[in-house]
Amino acid sequence: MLELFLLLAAALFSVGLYGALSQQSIVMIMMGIELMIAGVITAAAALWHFLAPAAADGQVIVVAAVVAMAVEMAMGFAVTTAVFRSRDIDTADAAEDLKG
Amino acid sequence: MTAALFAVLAVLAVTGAVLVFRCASMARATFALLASLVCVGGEVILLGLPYLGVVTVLMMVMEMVVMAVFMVAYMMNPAGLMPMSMVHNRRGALTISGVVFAGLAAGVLLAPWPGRVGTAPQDTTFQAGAALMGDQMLTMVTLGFALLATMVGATVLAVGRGRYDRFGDDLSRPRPDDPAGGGVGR
Amino acid sequence: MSALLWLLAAVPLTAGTALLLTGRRLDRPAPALGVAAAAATLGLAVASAVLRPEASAPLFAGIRAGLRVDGLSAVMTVVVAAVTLAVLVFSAGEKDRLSQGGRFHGLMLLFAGAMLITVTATTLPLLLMAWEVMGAASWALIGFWWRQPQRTRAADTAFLTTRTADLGLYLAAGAALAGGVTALDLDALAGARGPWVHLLTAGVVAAAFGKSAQLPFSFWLSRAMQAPSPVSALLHAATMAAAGAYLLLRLHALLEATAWGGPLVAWTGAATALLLGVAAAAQRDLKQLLAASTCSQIGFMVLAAGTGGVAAGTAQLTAHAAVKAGLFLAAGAWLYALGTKQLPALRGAARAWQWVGAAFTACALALAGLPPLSLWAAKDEVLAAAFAQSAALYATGLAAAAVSAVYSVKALWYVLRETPGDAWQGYDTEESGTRRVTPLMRPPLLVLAAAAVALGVLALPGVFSALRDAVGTPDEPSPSAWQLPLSAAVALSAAWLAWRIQGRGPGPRLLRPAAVRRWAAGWLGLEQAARTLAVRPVLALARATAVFDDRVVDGAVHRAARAALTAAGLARRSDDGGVDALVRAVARTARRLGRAARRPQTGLLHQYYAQAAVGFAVLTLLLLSLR
Amino acid sequence: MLTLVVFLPLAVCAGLLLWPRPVSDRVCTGVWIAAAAVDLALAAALWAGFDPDGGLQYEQRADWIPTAGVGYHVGVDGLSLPLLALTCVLFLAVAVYSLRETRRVRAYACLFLFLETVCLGLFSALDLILFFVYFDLSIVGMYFVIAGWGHGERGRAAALKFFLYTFIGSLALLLGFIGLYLAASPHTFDITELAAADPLAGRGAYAALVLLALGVGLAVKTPAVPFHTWLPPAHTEAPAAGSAILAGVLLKMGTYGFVRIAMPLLPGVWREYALAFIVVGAVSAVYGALVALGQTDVKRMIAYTSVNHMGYVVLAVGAAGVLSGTDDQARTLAVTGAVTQMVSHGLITGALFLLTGVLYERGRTYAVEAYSGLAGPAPRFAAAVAVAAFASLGIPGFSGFIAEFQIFTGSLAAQATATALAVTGILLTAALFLRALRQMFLGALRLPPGSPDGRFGDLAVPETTAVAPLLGLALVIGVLPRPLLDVIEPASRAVAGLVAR
Repeated sequence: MLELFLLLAAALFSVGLYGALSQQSIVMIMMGIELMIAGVITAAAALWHFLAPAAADGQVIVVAAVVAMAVEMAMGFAVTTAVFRSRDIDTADAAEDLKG
Repeated sequence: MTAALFAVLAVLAVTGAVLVFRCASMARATFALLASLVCVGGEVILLGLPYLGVVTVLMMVMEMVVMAVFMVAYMMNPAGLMPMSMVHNRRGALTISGVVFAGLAAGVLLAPWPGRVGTAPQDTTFQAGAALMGDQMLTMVTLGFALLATMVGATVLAVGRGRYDRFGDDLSRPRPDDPAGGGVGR
Repeated sequence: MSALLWLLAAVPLTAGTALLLTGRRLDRPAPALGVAAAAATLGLAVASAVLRPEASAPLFAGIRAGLRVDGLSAVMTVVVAAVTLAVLVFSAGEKDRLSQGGRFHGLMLLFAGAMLITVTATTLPLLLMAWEVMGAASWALIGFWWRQPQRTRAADTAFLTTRTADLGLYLAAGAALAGGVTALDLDALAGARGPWVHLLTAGVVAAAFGKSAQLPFSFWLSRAMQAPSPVSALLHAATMAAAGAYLLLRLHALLEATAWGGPLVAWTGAATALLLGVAAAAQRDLKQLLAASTCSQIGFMVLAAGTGGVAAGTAQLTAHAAVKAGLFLAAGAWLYALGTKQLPALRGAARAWQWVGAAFTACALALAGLPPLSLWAAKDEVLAAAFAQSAALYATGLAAAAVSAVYSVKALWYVLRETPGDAWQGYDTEESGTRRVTPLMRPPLLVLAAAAVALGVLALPGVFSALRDAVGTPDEPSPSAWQLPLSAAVALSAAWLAWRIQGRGPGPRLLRPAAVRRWAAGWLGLEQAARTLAVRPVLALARATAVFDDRVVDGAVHRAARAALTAAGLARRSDDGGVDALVRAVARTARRLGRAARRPQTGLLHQYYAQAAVGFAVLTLLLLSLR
Repeated sequence: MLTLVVFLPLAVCAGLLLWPRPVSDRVCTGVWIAAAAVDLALAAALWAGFDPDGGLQYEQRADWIPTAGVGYHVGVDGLSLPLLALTCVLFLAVAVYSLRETRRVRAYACLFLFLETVCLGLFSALDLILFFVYFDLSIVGMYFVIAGWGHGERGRAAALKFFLYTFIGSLALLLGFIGLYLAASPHTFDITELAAADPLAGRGAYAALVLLALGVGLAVKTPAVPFHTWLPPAHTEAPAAGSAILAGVLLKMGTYGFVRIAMPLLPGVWREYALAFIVVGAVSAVYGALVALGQTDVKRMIAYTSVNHMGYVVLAVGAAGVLSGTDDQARTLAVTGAVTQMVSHGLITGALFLLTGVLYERGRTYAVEAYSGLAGPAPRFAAAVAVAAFASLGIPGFSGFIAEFQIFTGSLAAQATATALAVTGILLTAALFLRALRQMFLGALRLPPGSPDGRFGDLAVPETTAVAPLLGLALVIGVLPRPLLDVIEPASRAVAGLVAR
């Protein structure tokens, strides 16, 4: 059972990664990242459940992951707003000023 | 029964995830994402963490609603329903994520997972709460500060005209250059 | 007592140096001063001969400078002092020709002092010092008229030849020290150990032969005739030339110490006596004739030394000193008067100046070895000593005696004839003759002639045995009854024969084959041999080494310097091209790498994520593989 | 007292240099002569108070660089006192001779005063580094003399060659000193302590290397044959006074080094390689004489005779190291001969070079063929040169004979063939001097075209007063050698003993 949960987490993580890498729009990238963090939550919960249910560490990781997801979403929108307001663009490709 | 439930939720989650990037419009993508994350919440509840599962689901619903408002505000096309696919480097991304998935799967299948140590307490939420308020207090404090910092940061970034626009980058301008007069102290 | 000996040496030396240093200021009184000093020296010599003083002073570490008058030295000092006085009186007579009197008399006195030290020295260093000073004085005197190049060249030849032989004495000194004779005392030299005694003997013999103009070195005496006549009389007849013989007489013990020493010396002496006698007979110049005869007469002394006849040698030396000095002074007088010394031109010179002629005749007859006179007696004693050694030696000696008779008579024949009418053409060929003989010249001639005759008394056994005791070799063989008349007969017949042949034609050739005569006239071709065998190759070698030194050794230094410069250039180029290029290459690659490193920074977010993902994957693989 | 003698000239030099107001030439030379005279007087006082059998006297010792074991240690014994006196005499003679110098007299005087201090310092030094410092300063001083007052462009080239060549030699010397320093158990540069300790006693190869370094360093300065090619150009281009000092004093530093440093400090290895030094000495003697015979330039000829004379010294010093077949007296004789030769060569060749200076001043050329019959117009000059020439070729009555007789007598036992070969050297020297004398002074009068006023003046007063004392001293030593030999013999017996231990 643990392997199945972990496989699920891996699948979610990979799809999220595919999304983040292939999408141009910042929002879609954020959605990809959301999926990756969801994979992490699943893995954490499964590991907590199958390996160390006595301690609460697993849960703390899940809480952390959730907070991370929330922070990521908030900052994502803030950055998109700021970039949109100053550049009137919403795709990651256009904002490539930090080029080497 | 839990295995069947798990299987259903798992499949739903993955298809939701795939759909997010397959649909042409943003709205559909958002809702696909919402579906996927709700399944994840369900999985967590299934694993015996009802509180965390519910928290995940609630947070995801709020996010998706905000994203919907967000898309209406910014997206050029009305209500984001127009077909739009801005994608680049699809093959590269596919290969990388495929490789990552294969790696992770190999890791999961080959790793000699140890047995369970100890049993889950009756009330896992109490366990989590005691932990957060007990020996994990530092994590709780850090997460707290992180959330506070995000709130402040996001607001400053997102706000249209901040102090810096009005009083110059190093706040050195004597009089703020507001387009319209009036306001505090004028 | 020893003060007398130091005084004997010091008087001539100090007087001589004083005269030399004062330069031209004392030219006028110089002859008088010279004669006075010579007289004083003679007095001192006679006193020291009687008192036999001895003196010594520290010279080097463990080596003293000793002087002693023993039997042999007593005779020698008196002879030297006497002849010096006579010659200086004669040169006082020749004052106007010897314009720089100060320099002349100074050098003559200096020479006399050196000779006196030589004959009285008991240690080798002092002997060598005096020996060399004599050589230098002879150089200065031969080249007295230094404006004429041929005289100075002759002086150089004479000096260098004698100096070449003198090297022997340096080596002898070293050999003696190495052989254990640490005090370098002459009498102890025979006691040198092992092989060193041979080197010691060789050195002494070589030096003696060089100074006494024996066979290999005899040509320098012919060149020495460029000197003024008084010099020839004193140096190259009586004293310096005889010094070599004296040394051999003094060191006869050393000669006996080695098997080959005695015979070598004896045979060289005999050979020189014979061959140089022949050379004398072939000369046309009176002084050359006398010089060659000097070599042959000294040959007799060397023969005596070789065969152990020390007393005989001393007798011969004394007699010869008087005879030859007289002859040279006579020749000098005629040269002063007629300005020539060529025998044909001197025809009738004896008749023109009776006193000079008489003295010359007396001495010439003595030289010929006619019975009552001195050389006949001395020569017989030498031949007796030679006979005791080996009959062949006696025969050669007798032949040499005969030859000496021949050349003496030849000279006499020319001089005694009446002066032909056309004689004046031959006059003033070498100098401007003054056509007179100054009164001062006559007394020395007469004294020397008288001595030449008087010393005949040596033939008496009593006198000769007394001489033997004085000299310290009592058991020396004295001439036996048949030897004296035999030598007398030989001398008389040779003289009569020579007179007859000489009398037949204007210039009859005594020696039939022309080639032999030319060879003899040229002093046996020794000088040419020496020049070609020694002088020319050394000069060529010197030039070659000079060029070698400049080109190869100095060249090597310069090539090293140039190589250093090229190496420096090479280093500079390799430094610029090599190391610096390397540094620049490193810089370039760094820049290229920099550019390459910037390429991943595309600004495209998704590529960053891709890179991050790949990075993490690699990282995890790495971690897994490392664990 | 000794330090006063050494540094008095330097003090006067400094005074002369720093004198604010311009000083006329006569005054400069006057001061220089006065300083040299006073120094000579002090040296004479040293000699008077010197006890021949007392070994090292007038010693003064002070720390200089204590950490490196370098001390200011000076002292005088039988070997160095004669050379000290010789240096004072030569510098006084040169000072008097330079009264006729006209070019930049102030710098000239200061340079020579500096050189005098350096030379005196070297002969009194008893510490290797002190010795080395003076050794190098002498090269520097002489470089400026040759370059500054030499004859034109070739002078500077010759000076540079002289400087570089001898400088490389001094580096080799320094290597040797350091080798010695490291070998000594309490590391020290002090000569007396090193002599007592004999640090390199048993160390074959290392000691040989140290000796090689010392040998090369000193051979370059002596100069011995392979390393002598700097000497002729240096001499021909140097001014007369410079040449006199270069030949009279600087060459002695090399030979003095052998007697003071090489022999006492490396006895074992010196005995082992004594034959090499004998061969070098003999070859130098004969080679020097031969090349001198082949010269056409009179100053170069005299320079090569210096090589010849120094060859004798090296021969004697080498012979002193051979123990088999020689006894103590022979070795002492050899060393005494070597030291006497240094003194006599200094006097005689110094005089000869001053006389060639006189010649150059009047004829502007050193070529032998250019002159003839000079005895006519300049009899005193001719007499002086004749006396100097005969003294140089070793005529008894002069110090040359005393030295060479002792050298040959002492060395024959050690190595008969080499000494026999070297003896021919005096014959070659005789030949070359006589030929030069005959060519230049005798015969009909002929002057070189370049002579400034067309006639050949006789010796001037300063020249006579400069040359006469030198030849006089040589004559005195030649006739009465005992006073000098009494001082040298105990010291040379000590050195011979040191070598034989």
